[in-house]
Amino acid sequence: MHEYASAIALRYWLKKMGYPRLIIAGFLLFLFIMAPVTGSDLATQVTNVINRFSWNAVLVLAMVPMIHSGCGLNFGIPLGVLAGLLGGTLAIELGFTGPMSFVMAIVVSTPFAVLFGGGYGMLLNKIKGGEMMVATYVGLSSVSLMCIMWLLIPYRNPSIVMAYTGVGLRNMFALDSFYAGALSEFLKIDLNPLGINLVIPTGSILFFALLGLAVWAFLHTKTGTAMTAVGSNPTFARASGINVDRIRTLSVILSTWLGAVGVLTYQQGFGFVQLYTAPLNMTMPAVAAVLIGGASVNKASISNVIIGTLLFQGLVTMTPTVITALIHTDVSEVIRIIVSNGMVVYALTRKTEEAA
Amino acid sequence: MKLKKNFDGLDFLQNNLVPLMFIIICAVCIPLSGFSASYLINEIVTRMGRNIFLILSLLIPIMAGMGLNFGMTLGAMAGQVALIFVTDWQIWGIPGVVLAMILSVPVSVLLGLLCGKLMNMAKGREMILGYMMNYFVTGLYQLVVLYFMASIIPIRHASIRLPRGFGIRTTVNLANMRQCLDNEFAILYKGVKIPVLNFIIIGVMCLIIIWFRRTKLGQDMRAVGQDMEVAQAAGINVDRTRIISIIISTVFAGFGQIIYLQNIGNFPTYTAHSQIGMFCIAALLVGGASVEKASIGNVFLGVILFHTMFIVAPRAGVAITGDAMIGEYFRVFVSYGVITLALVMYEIKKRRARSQGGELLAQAQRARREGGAQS
Amino acid sequence: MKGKTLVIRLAVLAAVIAVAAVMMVIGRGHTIYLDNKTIEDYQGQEYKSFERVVVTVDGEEAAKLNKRERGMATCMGQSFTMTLEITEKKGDEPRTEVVTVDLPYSVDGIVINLPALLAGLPEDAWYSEFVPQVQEEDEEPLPGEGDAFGLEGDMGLEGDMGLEGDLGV
Amino acid sequence: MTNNGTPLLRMQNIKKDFFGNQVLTDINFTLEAGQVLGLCGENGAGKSTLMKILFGMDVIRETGGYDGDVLLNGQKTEFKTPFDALAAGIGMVHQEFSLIPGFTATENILLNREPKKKNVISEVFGDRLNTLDYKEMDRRSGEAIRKMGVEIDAGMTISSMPVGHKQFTEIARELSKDQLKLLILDEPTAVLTEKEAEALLESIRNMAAQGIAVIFITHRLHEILAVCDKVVVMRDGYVVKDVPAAEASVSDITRWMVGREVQKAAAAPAEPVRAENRDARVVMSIRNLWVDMPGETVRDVSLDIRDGEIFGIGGLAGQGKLGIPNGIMGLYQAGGTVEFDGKPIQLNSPRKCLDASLAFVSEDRRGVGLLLDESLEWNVAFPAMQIQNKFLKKYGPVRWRDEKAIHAVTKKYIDALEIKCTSSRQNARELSGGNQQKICLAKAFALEPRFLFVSEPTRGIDVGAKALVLDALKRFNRESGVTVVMISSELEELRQTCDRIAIISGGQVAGILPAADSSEDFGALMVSKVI
Repeated sequence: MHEYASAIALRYWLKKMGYPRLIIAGFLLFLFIMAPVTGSDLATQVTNVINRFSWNAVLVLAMVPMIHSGCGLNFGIPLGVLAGLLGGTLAIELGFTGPMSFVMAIVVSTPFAVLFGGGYGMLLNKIKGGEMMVATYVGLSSVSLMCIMWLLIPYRNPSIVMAYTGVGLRNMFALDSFYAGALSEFLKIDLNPLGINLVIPTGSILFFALLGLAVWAFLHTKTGTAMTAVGSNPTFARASGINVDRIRTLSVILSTWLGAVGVLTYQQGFGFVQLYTAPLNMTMPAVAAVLIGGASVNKASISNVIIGTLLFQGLVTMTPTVITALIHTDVSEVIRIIVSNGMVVYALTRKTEEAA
Repeated sequence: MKLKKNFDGLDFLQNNLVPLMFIIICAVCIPLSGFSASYLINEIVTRMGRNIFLILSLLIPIMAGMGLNFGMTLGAMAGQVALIFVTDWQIWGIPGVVLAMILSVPVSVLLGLLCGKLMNMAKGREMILGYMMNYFVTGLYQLVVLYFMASIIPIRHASIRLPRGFGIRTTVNLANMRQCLDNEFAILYKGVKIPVLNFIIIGVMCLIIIWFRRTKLGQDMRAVGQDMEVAQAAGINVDRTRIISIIISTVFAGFGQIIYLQNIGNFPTYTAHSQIGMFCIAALLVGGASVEKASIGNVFLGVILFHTMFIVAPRAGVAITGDAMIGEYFRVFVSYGVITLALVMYEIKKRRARSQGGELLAQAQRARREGGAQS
Repeated sequence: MKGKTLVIRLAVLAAVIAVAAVMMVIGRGHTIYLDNKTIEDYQGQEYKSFERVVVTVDGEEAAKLNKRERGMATCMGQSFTMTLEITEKKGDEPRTEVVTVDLPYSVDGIVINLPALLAGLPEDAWYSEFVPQVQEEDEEPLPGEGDAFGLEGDMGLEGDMGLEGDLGV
Repeated sequence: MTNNGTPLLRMQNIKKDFFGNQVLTDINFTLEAGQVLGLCGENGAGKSTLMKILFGMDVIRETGGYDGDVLLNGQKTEFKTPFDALAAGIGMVHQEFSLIPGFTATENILLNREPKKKNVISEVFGDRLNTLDYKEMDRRSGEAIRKMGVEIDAGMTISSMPVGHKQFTEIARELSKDQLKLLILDEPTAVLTEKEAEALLESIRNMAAQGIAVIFITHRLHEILAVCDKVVVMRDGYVVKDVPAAEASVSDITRWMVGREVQKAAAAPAEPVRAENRDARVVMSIRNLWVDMPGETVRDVSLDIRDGEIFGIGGLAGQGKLGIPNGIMGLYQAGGTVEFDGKPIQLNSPRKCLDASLAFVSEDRRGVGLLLDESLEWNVAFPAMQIQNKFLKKYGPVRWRDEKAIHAVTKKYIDALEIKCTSSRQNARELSGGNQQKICLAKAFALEPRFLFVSEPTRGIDVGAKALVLDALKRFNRESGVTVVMISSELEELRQTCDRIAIISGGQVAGILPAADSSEDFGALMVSKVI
C-alpha cells in the first residue's frame, strides 16, 4: 500500500519534472561521474560551472517577471542587453573606472531600460497572445538598429573606439581597467593555495542572490501578487479590478532592467564587452536555462532560474571537456544547440489551458 | 460619399504601408547609389530567378492559416544535404540539379512531417514554433553533416571532407553546376542576362499554385485556414491538412534552395540556410503580403523591391554617411523591421477586428433602443 | 480502385527512381587529362608525342598541346567525344580526327595518353587514373550557431558570433 | 411518403442522465415524412440533449450513452458520430453558425462535399488533388437555394452577408444533401428580422411539401402555430404535451412549458416577501442599460433594487439576463446609467465598481471566476487584497502579502461553506464544479461587499451542492444585510430564493413579479418579447 502511494508520487513527480528535464539532469550527472574517469579535475569543473552560473544567472532571472505576467518567454531580452550595453559604454565614456564604473553602468542603464521596457511593454499590450514572435523580431530589429548607433554615437574614449578610424565602437573590448571582476573579485574564495583548484566568485553569487531575493520579495508584495494573477488568468485579474496593461508593462520594464543588469554582470565576469550582433546570442541560453529549470511558457520561479542555470551552464561547460575526452570529438556545440532549442520547442508544444 | 472615398484611401495606405515605404526607400537610394540601370536590372533579374521559387514555397502554409512558415529553413537544409551527396557523387549540371531535387524530397517530407506535427501541438503559436524549429533542426543538421557524414554516411571524396577525416568542409563547391539552370536558354539583352529556364520553372510553379488552389485539398486548406472548428465539423481532417501544407512547403523550399545555390555556385555548409527563411519572409511581406494573406503578385513585387533595396542600400549608405557598414546594417535593420511591423500590424488587426465588431453592435443597439423608445 | 491507385503510385515512384538513375548516368562528371607525351616503351615500341594537338570538345577549344604538355577537359556522361587537330611533326599539315572514348563510371579523373590512343593501342596503354594529391590543410574553424545575422554570403556580416566567444577560452 | 404507416422517425422511451442527473425521461414521439414538428420548452427542459442524441453528438457517448431507441423508417439506429447521422439523412442547423467567413455561399453550402473532377495528378497523389467542378458546384447550390425558396446570392462571401442570409446559407447546406430526410432547426429565427423569419417559415412549408420532415425548435410560439403540424412540449426532461398544432394556442403552450404540478408550485416560494423590504429604500437604480455581451445582449433595461433584498433575474438563455451583471461590473462594454447608493457608478471599469463595495460572482467560473492554477488561498483573498488592501502587512512603502491572514480567511470560508479540498493550498483546478463555485462565493464574501451580483450560481453543480450554495447566499443576505441580485436560468431556484424576480426577454425587462406568483405568469413573461 505504501509502495503503491510512493509509486504514484514518483509518477506525479516525473510528470511534473518532464522527461527532457530529467534526461538533461541525468546527462549532467553522468558528466560529473565521468569527469574524474576522463582525467579532468572535478574541482576545476565545479569552478567552471559556478563561474558560468554567476555570469549568466541574472540574465536568466530577467525571464521571470515577463513569464509571470503572461507575456511568455522574453525573446526580446536583447532590448535589455542593449540598455545594459549603453549603460556600460557610457559609464566608461564618462571616465569611470574600476568597480565604480560598474555601479555607474547600472545607474546609467536604468533610464534606458525603463524607456525601452516601457515602449516594448506598450507594444506587447497591443498584441496580447502574439507576444513571443513579435518579441523575437523586436529583439532582432533593435539590435540591428543599435548596430548603426554604435557607429554613429560620438564615443571618444580611445580604449573603446575603433583603433584606426577613431569613429564607432569596437566589436569587442576588454574591461580590465573598468569593471572586469567588479563583483567576482569581491570576497573571492580561492582554494588554490590549499591545492584544490576551486575558486568561488562570492561577490557575483551574492549579487545574484540579492537580485533573486528582490524579485522573490517583489512577487510577494501586493503588486507582485497582481502580476502573477495577470499571468495566470487576465480576465480574472480584470474582473478583480486590476489594470492588466499597467501590470504587464511594469513586468516588461522589470525584465528589461534585469536584462541590462544581467549583461553587465555577465561582462564583469567575462571581462569583455561584445557589441553589434552579440546581444542576440544572449537570448537562447537564457530562455533555454529557465525552461530546463522547470519553468513553462507561463509559470516560472526563482528556483527554476537557479536549477536551470546550473543545469544548462553545467552542460555547456562540461560537455567540451568530458565528452571530448570520451569520444575524441568535440560535439559540445551541437549538443548545446540541440538541447537549448529542443527545450524551447518542447515548451512551446506543451498544452497550456488558456492562451491569453 | 466623399467621406467614404477618403476612408478607402486611408485604408489603402494602411494595407499597403510596407510596399509604399519600400518604394520610397528605393526611390531615394537608387540615385544615391549611382548604379547604372543595366547593372541594377541585371542584378534584380538574376535575383528574381534564384529567389522567387523559394518565396513561392511560403504561400501554401499561409493559405492553410499557419502564418509565415519560418520552418521553411528545414526544406533548405534538406536541399543542402542532397547537394552534398550530389557533389560527392560528381553529378554535374542540370542532371545534378534534378537528382538533388529528387534526393531532397524524402528528407524534406520527413522534416515537414515533424514540423507539421509539432505545429499541430502548438496551434496559435505556429510561427514562433517554426522559428525555433530552425535552430533545433540546425543542430540535428550539424550533427549529421559535421559528425555523421564520412564517418557513418559514406562520403567518397576527400575534397569535401574536413581534413580531420569526417564531417563536411565549411564550404561546398558547386562549380560544376554553377548557374547551369540560369545559363540554359539564357537571353542576353542590352547587358541584362535573362535566365529563361529559371523563369520557366517559376512560371510552372505559379501555375501549380494557381491550380492547387482549385483542388479539393487547396479548398480544404483555405477552409482550415479560416476556421479550423467549422472545417472540422464539416468533416475535413484539419490536422492532416495542416501537416500536408507544411510538407508541401518544405519540399518546395528544398527545391528552391537548390535553385538558389546552383546560381551562387557554392555554399557555406553550416550557415547557408540560416537566414534564408528570414529574407524570403521579409521579401514576401515587402510585396504587400500579410500573415494571413499572400498572393503570387506579392511575391514578385516583394522580390523586386526587397532586392533593389538590398543592392543599393550599402552604396547609398556610403554616399550618405561615408561608412560602408552603416548601409549594410541599415538593410538588415530594414528587413527585420519590416517583419516586425508586419507581425505587429497582423496582431493589432486581429484584436481590432474583435473590438470593432463590439462597437458596431453597440451602435446598432443604441439605434434600436431609440427606435424602440419611439414606438 | 485501391489496387489501381497503388499500381499507379508504384509506377510513378519507379519512374522517379528511373529519372534519378538516368541523371546519375548522364550527369556523372569526369575530368579528362590529355597527355601529349611520348610513351617510351610499350611492348618494346615507342610512340612519339605529337608536335602539336588542338583538342576541341563540343565545338569549343579545350586545349592546345605542345610536346610533353597536359591538357584538361570536363565531360558529363559515360562517353567522351573530342575532335583532335594533330600536327605530327613540325611543318606537317594538321590532320583532323574524331575520337570517342568510353569512360568508366567510378573514376573521377582520367588521364589519356593521346599518342598511344591514336595509335590504336589497347586500353591499358593509354588509360590511367588521375589520383589527386590531398594537401594537408589547417583545421578549418567549425560553425557556430547562425544566430547572428548575415542575410546572404555577400553580406559580410556572417560572423560566427556563437557562444565560442563567451566560452572564455 | 409514409410507407405502410411506419413513421420516418420514432423516439421510443428515450432516457438520458448525466452522472446520475436525470435530464430525459421516457421521451416518446413520432414524426412522419413531410411533417413539421414544433419542439418547445424552457431552457434545461432537455430539448438540446434530445437533439444531441438524435444527431449522434460525441458528448452523449462520452457521458455514457442513452437508453431507449431511435427508429428511423422503422429501423433501430444509433449514430456514433454526427457524420453517421448526416449519412442517414438527418441534417441539423445549429444555433451558432458553422460557416467559413471568407468563402462564398456556394462554397459553404458544399463545404467538404464539393463535386470534383479527376486529373492526372490526383491519380498519383490521391483524390484530394481532384480539381473542384465549379460549374457543378454552382448548379448544386442553386438547386439547394431554390429548394429552400429564399433568394440569396450564391456568389457572395459570408463575411459580407447580413446575419439572416448566413442562416439561410446553413439551411441550404443541409438541403443540398441529397439524402436529407429530416432537418433539425435549432432556434433559426433568433437572429432573423421579422421579414426574414417570415421567409424562413415559408421555406419550411416548402421543404415539408417536398417530403422533408422538419423539427423546429423555437421560443417564438406564434411561429410554431404558423408552420407546424404538431407541437411537442418538454419540461424537466419529460414530454408533457404532444398535440396537433391546430389544437394549441400560444397561452396553452406557455402554460405547458412552465406549468408545475400543483403541489410543487405551492412548495416553491420558500418564504413570503419580507415586510421590511416592501418599502426599503432603493439601493441601486439602473436606467437604460445596454450591454454588448455576445449572445446575451442587453438592449434597454431599467431596474430598481431595494436595500437588503434578494432580487432575482430570470429569463430564457440568450435573452440578456447574464449581460446585466457583466455590463454593470465592467466586463463587457455597456452604456446607460447606474446609480448605487445615490452615487453614479462609472461603467466599463471593474475597479470603480469594486471600490463602491459591489461584488460579482461570474457565471463563467473557469474563465473569469478563478485562478485555476493558483491555490485556493489566492483565489479567495486576491480581490480583497487588491481592492481593499486586506491581508497585507506594511513595511514602510512595501505592502507584503500576509500569508497567515490569507490562510486564516480561506480556512474560515472552507469551513463555513463546507468546501471539500485537501488543503487551502490546493490548486483551484483540482476541485469539483460545486466546490469551485463555493470558492467563487468565498472570494466575493471576503470582499465584504454591500451589494452582490451572483450569476448562475448553480450552473453545472450537483443537487446537494446547489442547496448548500443557495443556503449560503441566503444566509449571507440575512446575516450581513447584503443586497443580493441573483441571475439564474432556473425559475424554480429563483422562486425559492428571491423576494422579487424580474424576467428579461429580448434584452428588456418583461416584468417584475413577487416570487409567489404562479409559474404561468412567469412563463408568459419569458416569451413575451423574445427577439
